[in-house]
Amino acid sequence: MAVDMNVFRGFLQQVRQLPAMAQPTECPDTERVAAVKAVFKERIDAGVASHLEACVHCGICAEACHFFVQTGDPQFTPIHKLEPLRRFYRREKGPFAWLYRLIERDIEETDLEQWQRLVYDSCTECGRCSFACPQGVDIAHMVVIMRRALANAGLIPAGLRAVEQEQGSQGTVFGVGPKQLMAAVEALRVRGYEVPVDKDKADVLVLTATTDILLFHDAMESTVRIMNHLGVDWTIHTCAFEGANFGMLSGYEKVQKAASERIIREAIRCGAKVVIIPECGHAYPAMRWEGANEHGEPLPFEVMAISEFIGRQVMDGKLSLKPIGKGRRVTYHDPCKVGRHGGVFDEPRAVLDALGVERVELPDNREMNYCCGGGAGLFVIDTAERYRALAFDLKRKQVEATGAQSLITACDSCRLSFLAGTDRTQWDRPIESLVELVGQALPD
Amino acid sequence: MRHWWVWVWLCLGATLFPPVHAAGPSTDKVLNPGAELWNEVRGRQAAPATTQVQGRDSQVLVNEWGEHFRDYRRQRFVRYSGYLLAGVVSLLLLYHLLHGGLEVTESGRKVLRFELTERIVHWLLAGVFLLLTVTGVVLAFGRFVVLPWSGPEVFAVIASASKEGHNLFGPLFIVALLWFFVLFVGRNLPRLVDIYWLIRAGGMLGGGHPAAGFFNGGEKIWFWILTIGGLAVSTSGVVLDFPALVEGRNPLVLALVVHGIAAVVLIAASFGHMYLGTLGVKGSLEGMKSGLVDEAWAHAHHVLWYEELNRKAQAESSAREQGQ
Amino acid sequence: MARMKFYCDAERCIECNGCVTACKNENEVPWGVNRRRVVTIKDGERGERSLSVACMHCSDAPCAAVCPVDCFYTTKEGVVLHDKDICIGCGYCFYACPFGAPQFPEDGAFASRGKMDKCTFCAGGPEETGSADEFRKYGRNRLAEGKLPLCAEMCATKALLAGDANVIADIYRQRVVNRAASSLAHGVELQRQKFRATPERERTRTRGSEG
Amino acid sequence: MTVTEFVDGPLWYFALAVFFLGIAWRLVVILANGWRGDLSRPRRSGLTGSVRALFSRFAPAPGIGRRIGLHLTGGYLFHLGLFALLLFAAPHVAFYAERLSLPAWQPMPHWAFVLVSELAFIGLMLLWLNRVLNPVTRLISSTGDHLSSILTFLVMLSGCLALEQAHEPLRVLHFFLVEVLMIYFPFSSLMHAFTFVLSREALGYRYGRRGVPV
Repeated sequence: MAVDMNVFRGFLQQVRQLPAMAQPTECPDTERVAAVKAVFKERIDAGVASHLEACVHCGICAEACHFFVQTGDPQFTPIHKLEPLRRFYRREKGPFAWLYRLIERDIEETDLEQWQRLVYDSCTECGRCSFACPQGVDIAHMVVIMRRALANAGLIPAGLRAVEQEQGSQGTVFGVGPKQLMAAVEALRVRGYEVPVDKDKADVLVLTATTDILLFHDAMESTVRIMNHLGVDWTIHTCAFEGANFGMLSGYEKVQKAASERIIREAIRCGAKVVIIPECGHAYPAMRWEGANEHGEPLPFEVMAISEFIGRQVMDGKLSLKPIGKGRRVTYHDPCKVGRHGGVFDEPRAVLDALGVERVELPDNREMNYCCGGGAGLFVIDTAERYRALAFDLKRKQVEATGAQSLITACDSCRLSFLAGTDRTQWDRPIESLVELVGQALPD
Repeated sequence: MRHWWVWVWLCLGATLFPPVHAAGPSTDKVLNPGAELWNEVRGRQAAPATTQVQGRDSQVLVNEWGEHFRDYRRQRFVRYSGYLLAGVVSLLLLYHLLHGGLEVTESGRKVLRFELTERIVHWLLAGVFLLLTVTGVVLAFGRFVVLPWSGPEVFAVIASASKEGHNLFGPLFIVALLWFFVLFVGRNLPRLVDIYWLIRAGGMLGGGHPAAGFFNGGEKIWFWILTIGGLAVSTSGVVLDFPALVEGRNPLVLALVVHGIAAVVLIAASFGHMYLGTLGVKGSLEGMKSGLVDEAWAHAHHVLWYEELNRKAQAESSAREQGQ
Repeated sequence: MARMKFYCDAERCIECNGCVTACKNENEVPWGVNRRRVVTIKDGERGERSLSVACMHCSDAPCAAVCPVDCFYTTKEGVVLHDKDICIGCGYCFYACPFGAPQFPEDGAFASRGKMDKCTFCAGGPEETGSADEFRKYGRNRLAEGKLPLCAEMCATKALLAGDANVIADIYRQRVVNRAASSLAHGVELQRQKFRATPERERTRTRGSEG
Repeated sequence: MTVTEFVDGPLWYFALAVFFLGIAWRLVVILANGWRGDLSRPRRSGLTGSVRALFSRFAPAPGIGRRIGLHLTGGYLFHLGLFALLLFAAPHVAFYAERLSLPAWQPMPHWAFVLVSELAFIGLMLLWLNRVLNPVTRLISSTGDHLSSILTFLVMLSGCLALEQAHEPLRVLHFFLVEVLMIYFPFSSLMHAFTFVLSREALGYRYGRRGVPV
């Protein structure tokens, strides 16, 4: 087991301290509703409008949501989390706005507080509901809009706000800056690995994540070893190494744009053809799908998740791995942000097959996989702890049903949630990272 | 056994129908050739008649059951079922005025009594039952109750709609009834404790609530009335809805009699059920609406079920503790 | 006022079905419906008799008693008629009628029978007398034209009689008397043989009771 | 002017106008919001995804089916029944031919008509009961949703009661309720009959580009 549980518990303690570190927001109470509406107005396009129009309130989305499945509490019905957006649409943008202004209540201050809990604490933007909706209503897409609106109104929950503010003001997450990165790099160099940092020109720009530097050292080590083994021209950049984007998670666009712009600028400067995202779930869609839109023009490089990158190498026959997993029965948890939101399903499975493990699928897998419960920033929202536990219990049951000996994933966020869950329930199955396993299986 | 249904008819209708044709063959001194002919016509010698006209019972010259049917419908069915329904309603009213509804002090804690599917099927059955009752009552009693003040034209529209609605909704009742039966039969099998409950008349005798499981004796009786009565109305209803299934008109008449009697019994019993479910026992309706009942309610009315529930909850929590 | 009745004399009916045809033609009754039919008992045996039956226009009509919508009414001529605009096609009248007079155009699933149709004594219905609606729904109103039902008018043997009950009764009484005279002349035994092939046991008992 | 004349004449044309103009207006306003472009590099074709989503959503998502048996049964019975009745019930076919001057086509036989109505009824009742009894749908349903259910139920009920076509008032009642439904249609969630296509397209396009089978 690569992770020192004591360090992990310390990290958990640190996360619990986060709300105290949050700064007050600038948005005055009286302007919150207007701030929310401004974002709604900007973000509602024909797609969102048709989603809102097509919903028949059938309630099937609830049956897809891990929080509802575990509690049966109707508050967690995904479409219910969009009530303010729907109300705004009907009153101010819909085809019968004149009618609904007469019969429907406007959004009020108190509504926003209630929905803050619903879209932050009890939604991981996992998108399983979007995939269950018979009308094709993309609820997750609209939760993102809800979060943007609430963020614009200064209503990000304290824990998440603290991290977002840190990234916005200092450019660091959990206090991890260039200095901490270099310390980690030095540690690797001491162990004999060559780590190219701040190269002027490189084909591949590799990002890393705070969690890898703080907790999952093996993941970083494996990444370095894999890159060196493949012999690619790669680099890590001290100015643009952080894949995590708490601007996107919190919904605060200014910080999101700044965080992704920093990487894009650096990647363009060093002429990278590929930017590799570490095992950090949301970092993938933040760069892969939203990066270009924040940047304002198509990106001149390819964006790949590390699991996707390794998978491609394996599938193309460029990377052969030692079958270290013979006789082991494992199951793979598709991180929502990489799988359901990213389309990376086959690559990690190809890697696992190359490792020679007996791969069993979870009862719900691939695009219908259940979320870990800690995604979309829930891990740093203290009030969401209860919900994370619920989601873990569901996942645990599903893993036990497969009879797998360990649970493998390719997302730090999932890994953190699972570790917190195993720690709480004293579960005996290890949580493993795909990239770490590959690191162990590299030919000598 | 060509005329098996006559026996069924006789058994079922014995109390309702006095023997009519006691008169034997003519004892007149001089035989009237015409009388001989009409005896023949009435089928007393069971000689088959023929006709070139194709149709239901076209070959039957005189329909012997006709007068019985008229007598049953006008003199007995309408009158006695009217008495029965009015009697049940006034009894319930009297009981409520004298006794009032049962109420227990709420504890505020809720337990799940009926699953969503169970509630949906219950209300599906109840809804269809209500539609059938309203339309059926219009057909049976409308001429005497509605027609006098609505006038024949308006009533004809109501009655025609009722007839079509009744015929269409009937099969839905069968579907709902079967589904309901499958869901609830397990909890409605008679047990010893139910007999005790019935002897104590559900607590009206001897003071205090007698113990009951998930369903008490009374509820189980209602369930079986519903099942057996439902079966009777359903089978007879199918015959009436699909007349091509039987030959001649007598099976249809028989079905109509069975249908009417069973339906009236069901409706009368359902009045009791509706009273107890709403005014009679406070908190019951909530159990069928939200599925949740108050713990105090569960303890007061279904103590054995409540204890079992607690035992299960305890076993589960201890298992969870052991698992951790 | 006259009270209208049919009488079918079984001694005269020759099962020609002329009445049935006449009725269908005159009233243009719908397919599958026969307001009148001829029933033969002991077809091809000794004692064969035929009777033409339709609505007998009962004085105390069972159909009217059981009808759930009360669509029957009796005219001042004693003709039992019904209102098709009110009829719901339930079939109760057919169950109660001693003669099987009420007919339905259909016998389909979900008890779809259509409106009941029966002999009107060629007296139309509640619609305006002589109107096209009346003809479409109920057939010809011959009574209003001062004519009797066509079935009886067409009867070749004058077996089927229609008209004022008193007149018909008189005619029939006359016939019975005439026949009695003729049977006395030919002997009762012969006559009985013709009516009924009585089993030996039955015959003995009947004879015994005759004294 | 009698009620019958009013329902058959002016109200019918008014309902027809509101129905078509309302639908057109609503769709136009939805589309007038424009589509936000996406500059990211697609993994697969978004178009394929949107075509796929249009059809794939007729079946429950994998793993969801076992949790929504009631929705599925009710939904399919009701919708299939409704379309069969709308298009192939003999009185409706005759109506289209007479009032809308469409060429008449082969209607379904009476027994099938009745059978389909029964199934559609069970479906609608199941859906409606679920809406009222399921805590989830009870929370998220608006007055409009209940109104839609009730109106649809009344239209179907009056249609069944008028099945015999023997009593003009019943036909007029059915006709009147249909007109009310037609007038209500563009303002209500019944519009999902059209908007579901747009919604599925949007979702299918978004995820199709990402290479996720929707």
